[in-house]
Amino acid sequence: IGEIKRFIRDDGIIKVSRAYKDISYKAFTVKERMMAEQKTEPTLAEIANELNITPQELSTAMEAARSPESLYAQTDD
Amino acid sequence: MNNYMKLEIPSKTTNEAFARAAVGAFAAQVDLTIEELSDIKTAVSEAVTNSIIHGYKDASGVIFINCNISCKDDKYTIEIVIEDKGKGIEDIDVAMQPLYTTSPNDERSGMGFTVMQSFMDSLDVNSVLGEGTKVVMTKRIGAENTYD
Amino acid sequence: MNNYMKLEIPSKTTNEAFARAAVGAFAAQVDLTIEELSDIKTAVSEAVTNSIIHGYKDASGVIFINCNISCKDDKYTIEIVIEDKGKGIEDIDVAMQPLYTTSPNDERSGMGFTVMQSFMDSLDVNSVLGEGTKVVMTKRIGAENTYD
Ligand SMILES: Nc1ncnc2c1ncn2[C@@H]1O[C@H](COP(=O)(O)OP(=O)(O)O)[C@@H](O)[C@H]1O
Ligand SMILES: Nc1ncnc2c1ncn2[C@@H]1O[C@H](COP(=O)(O)OP(=O)(O)O)[C@@H](O)[C@H]1O
Ligand SMILES: [Mg+2]
Ligand SMILES: [Mg+2]
Repeated sequence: IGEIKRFIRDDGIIKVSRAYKDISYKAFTVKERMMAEQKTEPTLAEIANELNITPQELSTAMEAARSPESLYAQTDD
Repeated sequence: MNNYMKLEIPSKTTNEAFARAAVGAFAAQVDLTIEELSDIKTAVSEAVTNSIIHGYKDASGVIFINCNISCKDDKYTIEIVIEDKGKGIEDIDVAMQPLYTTSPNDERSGMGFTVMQSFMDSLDVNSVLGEGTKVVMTKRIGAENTYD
Repeated sequence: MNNYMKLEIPSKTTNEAFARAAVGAFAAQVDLTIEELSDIKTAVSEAVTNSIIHGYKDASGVIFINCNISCKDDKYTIEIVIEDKGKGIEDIDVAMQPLYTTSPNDERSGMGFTVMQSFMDSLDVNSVLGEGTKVVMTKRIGAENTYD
């Protein structure tokens, strides 16, 4: 496991900030599609289900994508 | 389903985003819409920012966030309590007026309490000068039924 | 940047997903990789699940989660403490052995501690029978430098 991890980290490092932005974008697309189909606003859980993640994760991802400056700022102290 | 969480964080500006995320992740167990979720997060932002900026000014202090989810007749209510042990508010009625701010130079809009009030279903503020401020907000989830 | 959070939640299975998300959101203030984040969340899941399933069995109890981020020489360390006041572990060395489980019928794999150990940089377990269990895990962020 250690070897593989080292390899992945040295090579294609994907930062969380990037992944969260992707999830948020996909969530937006799914939401628009569902609204067109159902004529009502889909719930967080419905969108999360479509993206195969938990509603808790989706909420967190959307949060991070909203304010990268503050969530990832390393300015304090 | 009844559930709760109690959270304690230091009054750092980075923790405004974390508080939003934590309360949002907690609220996410209820089947709410993105809009309801975003209302809750916005209200949390305003309350936590107030504790950081006004309650503790530039000093470091602790912020307590308690959340409760309760269910009655198939409707959920989320209660969020945000508390600081900071300098407190002299006159709550005045402080809650739209556009009222004691930090006009800080680019504060004076609309924090108004935002909390309009994005949540109830807002209750308790404060004692020199002891701290406690904001209690609730939101009912499943909006169509709340207008019956 | 040094920061902390203290979280208290009841031992409900829905709170496993919340604990993962909350610790994840806290850890995400450091600009870590997906893999580092997923390692942390997996370790948190295992520890919280243990408190729910083994610590409190079917009874309801409280789980305490403390996180700390500290910075030294531009490297971040995240420390996560997960504690319950449940039934405790009789022999920690035995319990931590790969494949060891006291709930073989529950589809438990006995790999929880092994997973925590391999996904985190350190794991420390303290437990007193009848009093509870405390798991302390740390992970250094910015992996290339931790192998120097
Ligand atoms: N937690 C708090 N501690 C001390 N004073 C507060 C707190 N929250 C609000 N106040 C006072 O109430 C006023 C109005 O708050 P708010 O409506 O959020 O507007 P703003 O934050 O833009 O000033 C603040 O300017 C401040 O004087
Ligand atoms: N928080 C806890 N409270 C009581 N017992 C525990 C706790 N965590 C682990 N244990 C004991 O240690 C054993 C091994 O744990 P683990 O490696 O996670 O495997 P599993 O959970 O699949 O049984 C468990 O079967 C249980 O007996
Ligand atoms: Mg304000
Ligand atoms: Mg386990």
